[in-house]
Amino acid sequence: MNANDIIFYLLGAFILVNGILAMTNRKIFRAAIFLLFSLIGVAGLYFWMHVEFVAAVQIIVYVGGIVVLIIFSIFLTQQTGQDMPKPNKMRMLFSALAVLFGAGFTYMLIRNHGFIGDGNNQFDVSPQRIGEQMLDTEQSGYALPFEVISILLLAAMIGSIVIALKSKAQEA
Amino acid sequence: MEFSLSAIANQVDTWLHANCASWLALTIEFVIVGLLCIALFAVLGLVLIMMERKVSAYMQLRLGPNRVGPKGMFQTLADTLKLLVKEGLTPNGADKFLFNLAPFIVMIAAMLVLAPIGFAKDFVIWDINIGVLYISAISSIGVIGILMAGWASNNKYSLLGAMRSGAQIVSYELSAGLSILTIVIFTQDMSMGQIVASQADGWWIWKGHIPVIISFIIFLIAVTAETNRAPFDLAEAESELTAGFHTEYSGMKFALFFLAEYVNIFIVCAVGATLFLGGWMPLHIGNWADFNRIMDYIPSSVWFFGKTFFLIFVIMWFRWTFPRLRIDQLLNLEWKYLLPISMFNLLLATFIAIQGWYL
Amino acid sequence: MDVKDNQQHAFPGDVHPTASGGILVSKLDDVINWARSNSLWPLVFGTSCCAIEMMSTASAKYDWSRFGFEVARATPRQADVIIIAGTIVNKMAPVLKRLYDQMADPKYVIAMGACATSGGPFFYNTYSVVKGADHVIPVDVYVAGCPPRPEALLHALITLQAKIKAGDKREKIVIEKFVDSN
Amino acid sequence: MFITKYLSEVFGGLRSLLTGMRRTGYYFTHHKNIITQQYPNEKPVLAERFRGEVVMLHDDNNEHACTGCTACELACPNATIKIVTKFDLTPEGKKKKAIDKFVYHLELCTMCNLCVEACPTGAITMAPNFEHSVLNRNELTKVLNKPGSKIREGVE
Repeated sequence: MNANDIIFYLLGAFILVNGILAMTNRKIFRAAIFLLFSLIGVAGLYFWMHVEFVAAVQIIVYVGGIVVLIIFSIFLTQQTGQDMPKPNKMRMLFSALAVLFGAGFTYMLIRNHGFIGDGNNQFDVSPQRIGEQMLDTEQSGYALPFEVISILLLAAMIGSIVIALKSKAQEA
Repeated sequence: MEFSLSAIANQVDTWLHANCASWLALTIEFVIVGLLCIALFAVLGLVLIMMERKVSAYMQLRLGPNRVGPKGMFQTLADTLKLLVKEGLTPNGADKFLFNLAPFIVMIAAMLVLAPIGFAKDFVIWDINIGVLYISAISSIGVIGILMAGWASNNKYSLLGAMRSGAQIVSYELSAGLSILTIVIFTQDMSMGQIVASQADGWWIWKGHIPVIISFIIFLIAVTAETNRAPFDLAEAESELTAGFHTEYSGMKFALFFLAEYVNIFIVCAVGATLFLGGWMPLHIGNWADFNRIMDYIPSSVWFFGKTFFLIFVIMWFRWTFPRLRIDQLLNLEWKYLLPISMFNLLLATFIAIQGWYL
Repeated sequence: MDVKDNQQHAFPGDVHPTASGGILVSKLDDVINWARSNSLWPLVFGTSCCAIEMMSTASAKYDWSRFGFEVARATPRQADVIIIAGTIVNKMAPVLKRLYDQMADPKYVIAMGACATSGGPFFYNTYSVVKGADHVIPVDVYVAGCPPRPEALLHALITLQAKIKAGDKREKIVIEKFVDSN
Repeated sequence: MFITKYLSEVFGGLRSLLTGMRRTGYYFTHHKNIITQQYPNEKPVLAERFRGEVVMLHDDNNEHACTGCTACELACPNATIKIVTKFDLTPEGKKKKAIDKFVYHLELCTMCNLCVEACPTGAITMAPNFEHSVLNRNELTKVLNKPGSKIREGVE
């Protein structure tokens, strides 16, 4: 086991411990913070894999965007300082079953296929290359998914505007 | 012999690799870099706070600190010592874990941003190939620290200040990012080293025409807002919110926030100097060979710190000239003025870059 | 207990030099006292007319920033000295006490003007005024005047600096003077 | 039109900001405008009528002009002055009223000058002294007549 492996296992442990803490913590704000650490750990994993662009995007989108959004919604709702109620037994049972099934399927997939490493972990991740591939319409291009995602986001924005308008119309 | 930071760094590196194992040398280098960062932060805290107090004094026809030590030079040292030995309170109703964690999050975020900044020629901690994106990514972690501090204090002023601060930073990050993108379009690279290298024949502020000048102004305004400084210091407006998110902090924990504010100013000004004013590149004018040679003789670190401190001075000039904005004025400025202008500016810059109308 | 007898005993918080290794501690104490005395951040607290004089002390002509006092903090957590600039009425007294309690140690108090030192013009025939802020919180320096000039406030701050540099405790001064006058 | 209004707002705003910055920049570079008086080194120039504290005038023979008539005590709105009298024996053997202690509570005084105006003999006056900071409040209670002082001959 060399230093590289040690770093990987440390990062993995960091992500998992923070994820478990985020799930089990009864204080909702603390849960959000542990989720944040878990996401930062994932970004660290990307850095470890030398895909800096994805790592930075992970931090911008998840840490700078989504977690801030979660924290803001926690702030704006009431009783943020109080402990969450304990979930009931049946729900816990079924969640545990769902988790077990998920873990089992993943394990089956990994066991059947394994990890295929090509021994060459240097990819070309220069931003220029990423940009070209993102707007490429050829075989390996991502123009179509890119556009589909933008349409989804546009629909979400229009939806939110419609929701905002509706309440105003009711007031009038 | 010419003074060069990179030569010293290389000497240390070769000496370490000659005398120890490779992994040990790497570890020692990590420790040295960390210690240098901390030392830089400490020095920056002392120098910038003193500078701010003197600048504010002279702009208000005052003298400023001049009694502690020669010309008042030890004033900030006394402040730091006092804050070190002052009682650090944790309020009873606070979330103690997050309350004590928050200042460190803010500090660590500020420290991480330091990595891709080139302090002198070939003197950079980690010239990552997405430097600019990395900086805007890491600087968004600092917001979490502020939100954490505001919430964990169990104080309504802290919470309001943190929310204001968070909203402000998140919204001004848009126009700061768009103005940084202008430079990325011109250089076609996101690495800070490449951006500096592209300015060897002239800084972007000179050869980038109108779009770069507009984006430079927008960048300055946006980073002033992002660092929560006056005239955008609504997050800690004394008359409304006591001290915003750090209302409940005292002693060393408050000093960390105070330090982080100044370190953040340094960082954004260093980024601005790198992107728009050529980083450590000396000033060259066209064909004046003699002039250029004299400029080359000045060490690159002096150029970098000179430009950075010039931008810091400009931001301090803003602070001691303009009154504080209201929250609606703040949001109007961002969403009605800075964002549309920087979007059109980006289009203009793209057009110019496609046409190749720059040197 | 006799007052003179009392003086022989150590007060709570007093550190007496020991036979061995006392020098280092006292030198460190000197440095800390130097830092504390040169970095007195006042709390933004003004209840009446003396506050106007306090503000003009901060202004360009008098400029208390020369001594490093200009970092006026709005939150008591970060302030070192509370300048009671104005009348303390009975309704304000609990607030003042609370602000003082919220301040982090070490904390100092300056009573500025007649009202804060003794009630001043409201000493007799007034039901609503606290007769001196030292009925509520311990005061380090008293400044007379109604209101004192900005220079008088500066003099008070310099007096407080001298007191901190000397390492004097509030109780020690009171006892010494009491012994002297008897 | 909307766009011209928008642009004129932007440029007007920028111009007004630059005007402000030019003013502060001027002050920053022109240090001769600094108006700070360095108090402990430079004593302030006080007005002639400045009222800092009440003092009793004593001449070279340690004599004052206070008869102990308590006019000042009665005139004081704050009860700042308390005159303690005693009876001296004159050379003729008569008892004569004189002051024992002229107690002056500086911490109560608002420097209103009414006592000085009420004094029929001009024994007290206002001194231009403002450095009244003390560490102990008792020090502000003063006895104005110097120890051993007597009333001047001929003052009634």
